[in-house]
Amino acid sequence: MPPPATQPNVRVVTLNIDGRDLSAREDETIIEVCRENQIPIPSLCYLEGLSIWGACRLCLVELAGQGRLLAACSTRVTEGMQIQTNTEKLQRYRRTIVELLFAERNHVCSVCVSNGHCELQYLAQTCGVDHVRVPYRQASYRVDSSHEMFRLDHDRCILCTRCVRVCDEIEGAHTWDVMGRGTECRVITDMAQPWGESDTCTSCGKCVQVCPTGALVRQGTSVGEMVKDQHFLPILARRRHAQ
Amino acid sequence: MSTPPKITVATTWLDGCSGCHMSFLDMDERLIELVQQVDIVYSPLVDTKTLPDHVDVGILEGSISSEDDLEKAYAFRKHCKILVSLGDCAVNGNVPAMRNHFKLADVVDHAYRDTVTVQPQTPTRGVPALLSLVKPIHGVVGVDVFVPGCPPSADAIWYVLSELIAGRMPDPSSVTRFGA
Amino acid sequence: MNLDDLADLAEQYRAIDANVEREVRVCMAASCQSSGAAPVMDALLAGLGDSKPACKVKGVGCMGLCSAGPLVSIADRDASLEESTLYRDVTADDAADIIASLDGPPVERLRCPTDQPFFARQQKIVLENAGIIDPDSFKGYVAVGGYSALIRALSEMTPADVLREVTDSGLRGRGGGGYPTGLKWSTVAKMPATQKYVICNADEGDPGAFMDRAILESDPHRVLEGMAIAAYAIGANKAYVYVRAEYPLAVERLQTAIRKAKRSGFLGNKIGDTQFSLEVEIRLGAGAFVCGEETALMASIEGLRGQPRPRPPYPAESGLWGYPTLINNVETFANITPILREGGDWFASIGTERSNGTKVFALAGTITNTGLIEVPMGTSLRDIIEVIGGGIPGGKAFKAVQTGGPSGGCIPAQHLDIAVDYDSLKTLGTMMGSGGMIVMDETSSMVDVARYFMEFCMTESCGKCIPCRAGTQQMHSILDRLAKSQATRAELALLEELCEVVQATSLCGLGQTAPNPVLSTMRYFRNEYEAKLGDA
Amino acid sequence: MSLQQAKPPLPSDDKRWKLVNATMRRNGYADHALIETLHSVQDAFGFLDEGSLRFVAAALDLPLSKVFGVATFYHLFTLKPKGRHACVVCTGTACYIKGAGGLVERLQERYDINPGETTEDNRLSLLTARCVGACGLAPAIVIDGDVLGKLDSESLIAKLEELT
Repeated sequence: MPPPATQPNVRVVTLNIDGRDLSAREDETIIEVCRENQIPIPSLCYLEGLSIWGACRLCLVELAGQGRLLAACSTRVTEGMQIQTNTEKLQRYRRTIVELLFAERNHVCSVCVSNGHCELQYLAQTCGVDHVRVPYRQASYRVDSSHEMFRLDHDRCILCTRCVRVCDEIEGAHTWDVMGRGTECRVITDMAQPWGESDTCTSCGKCVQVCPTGALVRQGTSVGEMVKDQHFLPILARRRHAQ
Repeated sequence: MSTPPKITVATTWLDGCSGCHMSFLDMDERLIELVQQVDIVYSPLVDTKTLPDHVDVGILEGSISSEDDLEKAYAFRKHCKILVSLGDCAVNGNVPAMRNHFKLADVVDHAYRDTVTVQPQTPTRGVPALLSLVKPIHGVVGVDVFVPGCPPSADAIWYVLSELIAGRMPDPSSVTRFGA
Repeated sequence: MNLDDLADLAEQYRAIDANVEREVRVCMAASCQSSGAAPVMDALLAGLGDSKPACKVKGVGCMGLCSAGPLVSIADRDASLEESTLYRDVTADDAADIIASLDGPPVERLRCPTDQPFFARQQKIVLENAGIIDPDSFKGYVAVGGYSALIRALSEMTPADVLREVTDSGLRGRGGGGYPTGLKWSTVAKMPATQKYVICNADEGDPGAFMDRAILESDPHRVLEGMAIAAYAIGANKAYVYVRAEYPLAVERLQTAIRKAKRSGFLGNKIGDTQFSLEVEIRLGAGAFVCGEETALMASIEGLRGQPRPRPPYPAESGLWGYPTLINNVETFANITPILREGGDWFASIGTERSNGTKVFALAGTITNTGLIEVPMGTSLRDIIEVIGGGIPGGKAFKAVQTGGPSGGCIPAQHLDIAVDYDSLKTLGTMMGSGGMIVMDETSSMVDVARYFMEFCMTESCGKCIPCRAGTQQMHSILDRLAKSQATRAELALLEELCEVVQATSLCGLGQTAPNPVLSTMRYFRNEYEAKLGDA
Repeated sequence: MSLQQAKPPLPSDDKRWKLVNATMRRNGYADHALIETLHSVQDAFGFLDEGSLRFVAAALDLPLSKVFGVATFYHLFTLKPKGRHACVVCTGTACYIKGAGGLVERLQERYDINPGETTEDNRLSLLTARCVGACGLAPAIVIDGDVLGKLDSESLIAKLEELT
């Protein structure tokens, strides 16, 4: 569930991010404070309005005095934190993680409907991934075009579970989930049957809009045509929690 | 007026669509400026058909899909000081590598038999043997500069070459990306 | 109920077998059962019949030397294992000879000396009842003083007293990390909450580790008593034991123990007529190593995919269903009863400065005495392997010992003299883990070993975070190519870099420690990696 | 309109469903009883088929995809029926050091199946397990629930051949 509503007696803390002194409410996470202050932090699974998943590991930051890296999405700020968001080490780790993602599902940007509008592609560029050192995994997946409005291409999926969460937390249908484990994981609708045969899908399309890549797209889109629109999410999330 | 010594450039295309070379030509009038600074010593775009022993910059388009691609990549690596992977096929396998999901024999059958109505037959003579796995260039030889894009824009290629001519290592991620 | 009442009860239970002078103890733990202990037991029971009323055949828990099973010990009542006559590799055909020997000289051909270092060098705290009492007998446990620590805590101590005793003992978590138990308990105790939980982590997943299994199979009530004391100290009234489904015998004995303890008022409502209540439920794992990780384990109890979640918040703050939760492993809980009985200071006097008490280790691999041992912290590896373990069989040379399971590393011969505790193992690039020790001789290839553990981590990765899910797969594929002498030097460098990234960025302990077997074997056996390079 | 989900009828009058139902009832049909319930289905029927997963989902009022996700996460659950006999080779570390890998390879060769698969005549399923905790008996084999230790591949195959 997204974080609960602000308590009236919530305190304010000061912290330092990348040399900038900032103040924040103590119930905020590092990534929220960074976004408020235009400090770029890469992330794929995090999306404002959805629950915290903490799986893409791209938002890891360094905290002074702490050996372990912290995920900015799941760590709340505390008084006096000294945070570095973009050290050489973090850049290197992020590059490797993006490479692992590309190699895992054989992403081919040039023929992807999300080409030019894809968060993974954008991250590769901003993280300086100009090639992938590890070999592509070459697993074979089928495209599911059974739904009359949408299409699922596992080869573009990065298992961020945004679709699973938006379907469960905002739409309330819980059509999506993840099956299997490890490299065998994949997103499924209902009992892993074709999407078009799902009894629970309301065809609301929220999953498509929050998908960061070309894994979930509208039918009929061609290369580069799939533009996602996520403006509905913070609004719906707020209203859900106001209930 | 003394002109600085020209750098030598060799290019070739492996398994790809030659679109990256077309993009190269898209530099238009800048090509004139370019030929004053570089000598293209080997390329499908020029007549020379022997790779010289010592080349400053080698540019490879396309992925490694056949025995012939493999030989060319080895030759380029051996004779070129700096090797550039140009375009997504060279950088990550791109479309040619999409056949990697399938068995090679199935791919060949599909292309030359299943979908052919008149005299289906698999070519064997005069064509290099296909490798079972398509690889990017750096999957078989070391690469110094990666220029992703499908194809990389003429601007991106111009930037990369300008930097190399100036003796600097370019960082193409500022001008191009996968699928660009 | 107070301590006097319990002592009366214990006396009553002891009186049941008042006429028994000699016990024929048959190990009925899993390993001996696998080697055929049940037919031996049947033959002994049938053979003895009513012929010798002063002798009793009794099924007991693990005696430790699993490689010599089925084990049978003939002992005077209350005698320890070392004081008994121990028989090894017993078959049903030997029953008659054993029964005949009860009034005469022992059966020499079956003897397994108990003065050998394997037995003599051990110090048993956690396993004090193992191999002596009948694990299915509630009365047997009470008769040897069982549940007195719980009753004492409830009748004479405040929760704060209990916390102090556990803190003073310096006990550290036996599941692997070595987090101070007293601190963990105090943290949960301090949390203001209407509901708290205690969880016993019995999801012993490290391949080559069977300590927890043996404890549960040999002395289940001790674990329940430890959990009840913990629940009292932190203010919980609900507890779960999360056990691997692969341990059916342990589950069965635990179920029996819970049922009997509840019937006798030592679990359930108003324990010992106090206001303290505790419900204990068993939850079965379903074959997922990652569920040994605290947050994944809790997800599994909640009926979800066993995927870890980011920490903080720690379970002590927000655990099972969001409530403060104390998770300790089996051996940790098994240490609580003696700590309360003998005092925290007594416990602190055993072991090394920063690692107190004893540790149970499972010895396996190419070692003469395969089985379970308990030694004080600080015992040298050489003592454990060469003296207690009896060294390497077949005249082969020792090469390395692997500790800490897939999260640990390999220790080479030059470090055998290290005194084993949490901190010393860390300096060698490995860890205590739950206590599995796999001994390898000169014929083992360390690249193969690294590949084996990486394959384990790859198939056990839950798939949630990308560094672990895809990183272990890529590392495994490089190790596989290395093992086949196909990998290049560049791939070896990439392997090292992947190790660093996966270690630093993975979400949970499984991923963070997955590179350890590779890093430690590279550290001590780099030459084996170099020799395997395809472009060498 | 009632939002209360009606409890679904048992899928058939097979008595084993009563056992499954008892597990759910004991847990108050709570959603967290899912794994316990799947255990009881598998204990009763040997595997989890689509019908049983749909029934469990309906009875515990859980989304289908969640049930399927859980059933496929845990390796102990199987969605395919097993053969009449099951041979589990322990591939824990101790058994690995003592040659479990070789045993698996030999069985694969002999019966032409991979771990997790069943022979065509449905006689034998070959499985592997991560440490059955019988390290003293390494390499350990579990045939139809009985643990056997210290077998070489030929004596193991001889044992398997005895099975009907």
